[in-house]
This record gives sequence, structure tokens and C-alpha cells, in this order.
Amino acid sequence: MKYSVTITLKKDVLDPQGKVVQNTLSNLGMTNLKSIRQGKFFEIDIDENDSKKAENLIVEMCEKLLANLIIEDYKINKLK
Amino acid sequence: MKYSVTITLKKDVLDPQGKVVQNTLSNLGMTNLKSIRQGKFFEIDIDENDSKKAENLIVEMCEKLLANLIIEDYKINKLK
Amino acid sequence: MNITDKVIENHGLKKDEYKNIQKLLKRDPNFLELGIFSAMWNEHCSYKSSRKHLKKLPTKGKQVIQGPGENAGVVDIGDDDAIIFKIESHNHPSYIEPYQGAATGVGGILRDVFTMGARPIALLNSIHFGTPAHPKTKSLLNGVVSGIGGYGNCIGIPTVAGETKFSETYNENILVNAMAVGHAKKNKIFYSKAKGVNKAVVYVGSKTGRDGIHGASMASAEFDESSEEKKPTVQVGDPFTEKLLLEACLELMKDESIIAIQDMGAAGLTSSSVEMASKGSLGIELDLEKVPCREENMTPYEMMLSESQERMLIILEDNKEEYARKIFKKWDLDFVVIGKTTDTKNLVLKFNDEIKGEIPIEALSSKAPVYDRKWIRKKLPKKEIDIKKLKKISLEEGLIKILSSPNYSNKDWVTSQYDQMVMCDTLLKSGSDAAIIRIHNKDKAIAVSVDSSANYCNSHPITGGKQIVCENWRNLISVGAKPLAITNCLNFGNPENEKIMGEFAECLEGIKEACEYLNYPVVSGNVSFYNGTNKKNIFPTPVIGGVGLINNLNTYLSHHLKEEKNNLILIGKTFGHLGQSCFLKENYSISEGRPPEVNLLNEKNNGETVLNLINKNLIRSAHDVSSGGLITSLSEMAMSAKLGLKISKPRKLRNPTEYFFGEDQSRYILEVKNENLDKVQKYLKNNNIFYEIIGSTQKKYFEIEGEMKLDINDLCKINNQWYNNY
Amino acid sequence: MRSSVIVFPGSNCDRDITVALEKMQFKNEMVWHKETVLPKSDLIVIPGGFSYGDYLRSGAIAGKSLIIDEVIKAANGGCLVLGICNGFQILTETGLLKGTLQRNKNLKFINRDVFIKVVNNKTRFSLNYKKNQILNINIAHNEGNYFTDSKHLDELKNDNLIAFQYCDQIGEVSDETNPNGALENIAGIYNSKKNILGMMPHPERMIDNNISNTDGCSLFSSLLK
Ligand SMILES: Nc1ncnc2c1ncn2[C@@H]1O[C@H](COP(=O)(O)OP(=O)(O)O)[C@@H](O)[C@H]1O
Ligand SMILES: [Mg+2]
Repeated sequence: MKYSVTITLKKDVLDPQGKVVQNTLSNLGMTNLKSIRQGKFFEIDIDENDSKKAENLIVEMCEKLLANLIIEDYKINKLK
Repeated sequence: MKYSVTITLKKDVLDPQGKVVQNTLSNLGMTNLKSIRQGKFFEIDIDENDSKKAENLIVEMCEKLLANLIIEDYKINKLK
Repeated sequence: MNITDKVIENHGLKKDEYKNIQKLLKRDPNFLELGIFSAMWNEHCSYKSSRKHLKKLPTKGKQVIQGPGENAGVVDIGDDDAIIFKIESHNHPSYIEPYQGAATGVGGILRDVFTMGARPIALLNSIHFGTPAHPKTKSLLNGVVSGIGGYGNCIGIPTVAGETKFSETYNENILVNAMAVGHAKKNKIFYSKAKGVNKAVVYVGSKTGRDGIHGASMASAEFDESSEEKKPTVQVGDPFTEKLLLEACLELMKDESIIAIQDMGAAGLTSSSVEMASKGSLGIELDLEKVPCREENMTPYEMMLSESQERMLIILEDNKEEYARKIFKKWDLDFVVIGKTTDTKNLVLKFNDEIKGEIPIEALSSKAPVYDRKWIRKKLPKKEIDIKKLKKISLEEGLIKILSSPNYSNKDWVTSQYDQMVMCDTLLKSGSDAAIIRIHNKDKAIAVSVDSSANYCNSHPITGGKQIVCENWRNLISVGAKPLAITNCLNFGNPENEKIMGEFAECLEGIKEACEYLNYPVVSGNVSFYNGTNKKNIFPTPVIGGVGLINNLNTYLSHHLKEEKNNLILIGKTFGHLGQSCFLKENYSISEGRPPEVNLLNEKNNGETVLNLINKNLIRSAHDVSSGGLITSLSEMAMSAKLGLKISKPRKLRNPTEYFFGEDQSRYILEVKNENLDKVQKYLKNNNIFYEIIGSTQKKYFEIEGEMKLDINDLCKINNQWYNNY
Repeated sequence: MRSSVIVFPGSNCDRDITVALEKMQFKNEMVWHKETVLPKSDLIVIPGGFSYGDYLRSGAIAGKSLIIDEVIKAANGGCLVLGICNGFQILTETGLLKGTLQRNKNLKFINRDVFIKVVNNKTRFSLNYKKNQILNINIAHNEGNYFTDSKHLDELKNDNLIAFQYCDQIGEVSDETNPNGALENIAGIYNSKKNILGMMPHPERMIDNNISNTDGCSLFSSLLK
């Protein structure tokens, strides 16, 4: 089964990269940009047909490794 | 309007990060992981009500800055 | 696939080259074989246009352990230590994808060095961009610098020296040359010559993917509008895996397991296997289904031509397989026996027990084409510039123009992105004439520098070739090192053009002459042709990387002025040569005239004398005088120390502009304490050295009597602003 | 004093720190990350470098390695732990130190000598320094931009847990002297028990006048007491 995971910084955490990207885009003339935040994206393919189990596995991956829960949130999406 | 953009490496391009993450997850016991590829994720909020125009703007951002089109593909998603 | 004219052309092979292949095989090649010929016969691997000229370079000397022909050159630095080094270009890939192109350039040159048994101890780079105003320059500069840093920093080898230049000649074709320097024990050097039949051929490192297929032929083609379509050849660097590969290889090398080892660089598995077999006059047989692949359904063609990074091929002694496998397993790397050596002298490629290709090794190596391309000489430009006809510019104005220009600005913006300190043996970092790296745990060090001067080479290639070797030599002398040997990266345009081929032949003549005279042999190098777009070729840009030895850590020097009230001595004659000078270029946008003459006799005598004075500890700081002339060199000494100096009024008959901005060769500035002045003068006289005492160091002010007086902090500000505002 | 240097794939300052520790008379051992027992040690050092390429987040994957469980156990038992650069990042990933290290504010790798001042000189790591002593020290990192929540920041300040702050030559702490954007110019912090120090600058690079200075020596000599 395939899932995608997006990981984003928590609201109150400083995002230096997003800030620079935002400045750069403004400098490129895109003045109606209100905000941009950067995160990570994963496409995960697992060998598990039970979607409940599969989802648990993805959660485990996120909590154990992919996200740093102190500063990041994650979101799981089923692809197919 | 709000959009999200995901940026992923093109198919045949080496993904050293994904490789290391995959090994680590397997070592952590998640053996039914088939593959994982890492990409970038952006949440973009723009001040534009015309969705046609807004989308064009997002495309421009991707092509000009966010994605490295030589090795990456991007996908745009409307959030609301 | 059918082999049509189009297919042949797409493989970069000329019609008569194809006929030659048919003759050598006594049949038509199949698609796989054609691919292999194309990879081995292109300029990048075969050196078909350059070989004839490269043969003339001096490559021998007491200090040389291994000259050109191996993965890198090896010099003796006494005791049981050897230094292994080489430079290589990654120009085309870096233009297409600057970060990855530059990064994999660094990765590639590192493998050349550690494949010979050396632990890399320093990285250098020479990078050339178009004008800052060109729309692509900024992102290319950013990408290349962070790519070089990204790779070197991650793998943990200090990047300690280099050069960063801008000129419109590189607008459509930047240059990215990377040099690696390693240290090995003299009795532990590894070569690529296979020996013995039925020995295991082992694949180690990363898996093979579809990346970089035909990278070598791309490096051998001119750019045109369609180059953007050559994108799939972009390779992604993986410095982490390279670090593992480095440690695993060095660990295996402690033992006596390896017969031969060769990194997979350009043309990957093809060139590495052919080279090992060819050097040993053997054959090699590969079972391609065993090659570790990253992608599904890879064909033998793709496997043989892939340029995936971070891979090596090893020929192992009998009964060492398990021992070696354990080491690579520890480092989480693939280790697979994929074939064996044979006595057939053929390259045999099997896939699932079926022979897919068979080519005599000779046909790919010694029988590869060699061309004696037509070339024409360049005349020495006649026109000398009469500066009296130009608008007068004060010394201060002229100097400020130079120091604030992109080419002469302080390079901290670049070098602070490189870890220069890791390994804790960097005695002198970027920003000096040469960097100095201590040999770990020893009381000796090496000095390294890379240099180029495309304007001189373009104006008169022989003089330019000579000059650049001398400048490099001078940079090593200035820090107190005895120059040992060089590596060179020859960046030129299209060799099928007689004028370009002439530039190449003549630059090499100049390099040869200087190297011979200075006993400064060439031990390794790389040729990069086809630098240009749509018939517009870059200026000839040979880059010289030199290595020198410092035998005693108490005698090396930096060019930073040391204290007030010391004498400043100028070594060498000043004629005031302004042709091709930075002064004319930056102030008047004039790039005319001939380059300054190089007198090898003076060069050698001045250099050896300065080195002796440094070794006697009679000098406080030293700097060579190069592009920008005396005043620029003086300002560099002052700025780096935040100390002032005062130069006395130049003698009457001299035109101050010519005197201070002239780029006459073989000159050095020395800082000498009062108490040593007599000794130094006596020594200079005894050695028939022309010198002038031009002034002394002082607090705070950069001063030329009767001409200018500037606060040193203001001068620094001027020199520091360009990158930060770009 | 016995020290252990943990070596991860991709560590690259492991040799440098070993040289420093041995020069300062520690009895040092290198410990490969796949080991499951730590040698008996008074000090554990997690060196700089790019463990696992720093590919996911700097320090994240090393924070999940086998040996780390042992390090955590030892640290909780009071063993002294020093994380330098990547080592600091790893310690925040394991939770032994709070907060996180983000990309430098200019998004570039920075290698430079900077000034830092000793904020707390009453710990096992710093007692041979004077209070507010200014050190000239090398930094080399991509992610040194220290961030933490305001509650923890208050704790750091109130409990004197800030080890070093970036400053200028005379100890002035300001935005201009902040190389990477770190909160409050923080260059290093302690845990609440002060037996764990994480710092971005490299003291092991400052032990030899030939290549730099000896401003790092007192850190190691403090530990010897
Ligand atoms: N790309 C680079 N990488 C490392 N060091 C560099 C780079 N570019 C310039 N430098 C350093 O900046 C200093 C000034 O460069 P340059 O003006 O070319 O010096 P020189 O004229 O003495 O050769 C040198 O010490 C050089 O090593
Ligand atoms: Mg110089």
C-alpha cells in the first residue's frame, strides 16, 4: 500500500528556510505572496494489505524517525 | 488562496536521503517497508482570488525557485 | 537496436571511427559494443586529440614516484611518506546542475586519490564564471560553491585553497576544476594494473542506476541548444556513502588483499574494467546480472555505461574474499564478485550466461584513435599600450577599482562555506598564497596552490603557459615550501578548430619549458576540450595545481605583515609592463597587449634565493607580486594583518602607474626586521638578485609617499563589500 | 579519566577529538555505533561530522542507533556527556538536551573563527575558565541555529544552563555577533543536572598554537579534575 506523509514545522517554531524562500520570492516580484512554509514529503510503499495495520506502521515510522515531534507535526495520506 | 506543493526527485535520480532513511527504518524492524522516497513540501498562501491567476503564480514559483527542474518534478494542490 | 548512421552519430563517433571499429572487430558491433566503444573512444577517455602533445611534458624527477598514467600522481616527501594528488574538471555537469555537478566533481577526484591508498588531506578548486551581470552567474556561483562545500564538508576533508574568477569568456561555459591531495605510506601505494588469471573482480560501493549514462561523451561535446535535453545524465552526489567507501577501502588496504583497484569514474564499469585489464595485458570477464542495481530492468548497456558515483572495482588476491566482504559489510556497502580476470585479452560481457558482447581490450585502449590535429601558432601581439594617451587615474583610484572588483575582492564569502579546519592539520588556510597542511603527527607539511591566467594564455599561449607554472611555483615559495611537482587541468575549446588546437599546443609548450627549467614535473592531470557554445570557445585556461614541501614547521610563512617598523624589500626587476594587466582591465576595460615576459633564469634564481632566506628564518612575511602589480600585493599583505605600510616616493624617472600596477614576473615582497637587513642584503647581493628596499611597515595607514594615504580599515571595507552586495 | 568517543558512519571529527583528549591525558576509546555496551567511562563524547550524511535531519538517525540507548542510560546515571556540533544535534534528537538546531539563518554552511563567552563557569566542563572569559573558537556547521520554546528558554536563563554565547571581541552579545541566528546567541547549553553539554563550536580544534590557539584546552582540563 502507498502512503504519503507530510511533515511541517509547528506553528510557533522558527522556519529560517521558509523565511528566506519567502524573501527571495518577494524579491522576484511575487508581492502577493502572503506566506510560505517549508516541510518534508515522503512517499512510502509498504507490503501490508490490511489498511489498519499499514496505517499503524506509518504512524510508527513518523513517530520513531521521520518527524521530530518536539518541533514538527506530521500528516498521513493514503495514496492507493 | 492556499496551495500545497510537493516536490519529488525524478524517477531515475539517486535519492541518497531516501536510501538512508529506508535502511534505518528497516534496521528499526520495519521490514515490510518496500520503498521510501523523500521530497519537499510547501504550504503557500497567496493574496489572489482568481484561481487561474493564483495557479499561474504557483507554477511560476515552482519553476523559478522551489523546484530544481533538472532533477525534480513538482505537483500543485489546491487547499482552499 | 539497429545501428544506423544516426545511432552512430548519437554515440559521438565519426564515420571513419566506426569503420575502424568494424575493422578491429572484423564484424559489426552490436549496440552494447557500440556503446562501449563510444565511451572509450571519446575525447574524455582516449585523449585522442591531446595525447601527442601531452607526451612532451616532463614527468620525471628524483621526487616522482608515479607520474601520469595512474589514477593520480605520487611524489616523495621523505621518510616513508608520499603525497598523491590530481586535479579534474567537471565543467559541463556543473553548468547543467551546479550543485550536483560541482559536488560530484569533488567526489570523483577524491576517489582518484584514495583508490591509490591515500587518505585525502586537502581539497582545492578553481572555479570560473561568466560576468556577474550575466543572468545565470549568480545562481551558478551559489550552486557550485555550496556543492563543493556540501561534498567536502560532509566527507570531512578540508577545502583549503582555490581561485574564483569571473570573465565573459565563461558566460555560457563555466569551469569547475577540483583537486584532491592525499597522504600515503610509500610502501602502501595501490595501482590499477591487474595481475594473474582467474582473480576475482569485485564491485564495491553504491548501486548502479541510470544516472550519468554517456556522461563522458557529454564532456566531449560542445554545448548547443539541445544540451538542456541531456538532463538525465545528471548525477547526484552522495558524500555519506563516499565517506563509507573511503574508510572501507583504507581499512582493506591495511592488509595485502588487493592486486589492483580502480574507481569507476567517467564511463564507469567500462573504463575501470578495461583499464585494469589493459595495464595487465589480461582479459576480463563480467557477469552483468550480478551488478548491484538501483533500478529495475537495467540492461547490460546501461550497466556498462552508467556513471553512478561512489563505486570501485577491485581485483582481489585468492582467498581474501571473505575477509574483504566483512569489511564492506561493516560499512554497509555492496560487495559483489562480478567477474574474473582471464588470459584471453578480451572484454567479455555475460548476462545470465549468455555472451552479450566481446571486444579485444586492445581495441578499446592502445588501438583507440590518436589524432594529430592541425594547429596554428598565435603571433605575439604587437600593440603595446601607451598609458599617456589614457585618462589619468590616481594610484588610489586605480587600487580601489581593483580591490572592489569581483575578481580581486576578498573571497571570504566563498571560503567560509568550506570547512577548512576539519582534520586539524591546516596551518594556513585560504587567503594566502598557498595553503599549508601538516602531515599528521609529523613535524613537516605540504603547501598547495592552484592558479590560472586565461588572459595571458589567450594573448600569447606560450608565454601564458610558462607564466602560470611560474606563478604557481612562486606561490609555494612565498610560504616557504620547496615546490615538488604539479598536476594540471587543461580547459580549452574545440580541438577540431585549428586556432584552439594551436592554443593548446602552445600553452603546453610553455608549461613544458617552465616545468623543465624549474625541475617541476607534471605528475597527473586532466584535459577538458569542447568548452564553448555554438562555436564560441572559452579563453585557453590551463589550471596548475602545485604541491611543495615544508620540512620544518618553524620555517613556513604567511603573507600577513607581522609588525611595525620592518623593512619591505621588493625582489626582482620592475619594468612596468601593463599589457593584459588587471589595471587596464578594471579601470579602462582594456584587455590588449602582450603578457609580461617570463625570464626563467631570473624566476629560478629569485625563487630559490627567497626560499633560502625564508628557511634561514630571516623573513617575517613574504608575498609574490602577480596580477594587480606591486600595489595590489602590498595591499593584500596589509589588509590580511590590518597593519599599515609606507612606501617611499618612487624614483623620478619612473611612471608611478607603471611602477605600481605593472605585472612584471618573478617578483616577491619580503618583510625583514632591521636586525636582519644586512644579512639579507648580503645574501641577495651574493646571489646576484636585483632588489629594492621600498619602504617599511607602520601602524594603521596604507601610504605611498606623496601619492596616497588610506586607513587600512577602509581598504578592508572596500575589499570586502562586493560579495556581500552581490 | 576515561573517555569514550562514539563513532557513527559519517562522523568526521572523531580523530580530531581523540587527538585532543589524548593530548590532555584522557584514556580514550573509540566506540563503533553498532556496539551494545559502552566501555566504562567518565566522559562520553559525541563528535562532530555528518552522521548518516545528516540526510533526514541532522543527528536524527544517529539518535536512533544501538549505542545511543547506552549513552542515554549512562547520562541519566550522571556520566559526563559532551556533544560537539553534530554531537550537539544528536543530543537534542535523543532528548537528552532540549530544543533543536535549525538551518543557519543565511542557509549557508559557515566555517569561521568566532568569539564566544563562558556564561557559566561553575560546571564540570567549565571550571577552569573565568566567568565571562572570551574564547576565540572555530565553528563549522549548516545547522547551528538553536531554537527552543519560551518555557525552556526561561529555564535555561533562570537555572544558568546557557554554557556559551556568541559575542564580539570584548564580550558584547548582539545580533551582529550572532553567526547563525541562534536564540539569545546561544552557542552551547547544559541539561538541568549540568552533566551534559552540547555546543556548536569546536573546542577540539583549539588545542594547538600551530594551527589556531589553545582556548579549547581549559574545557578538557576542567573535566580532568
Ligand atoms: N574557490 C575557492 N576555494 C578556496 N579558496 C579560494 C577560492 N577562491 C579563492 N580562494 C582563496 O582566496 C585567496 C585569493 O585568491 P586569488 O586572488 O586567486 O589569489 P592568488 O592571486 O594569490 O592566487 C587565495 O588564498 C585562494 O586560495
Ligand atoms: Mg599568490
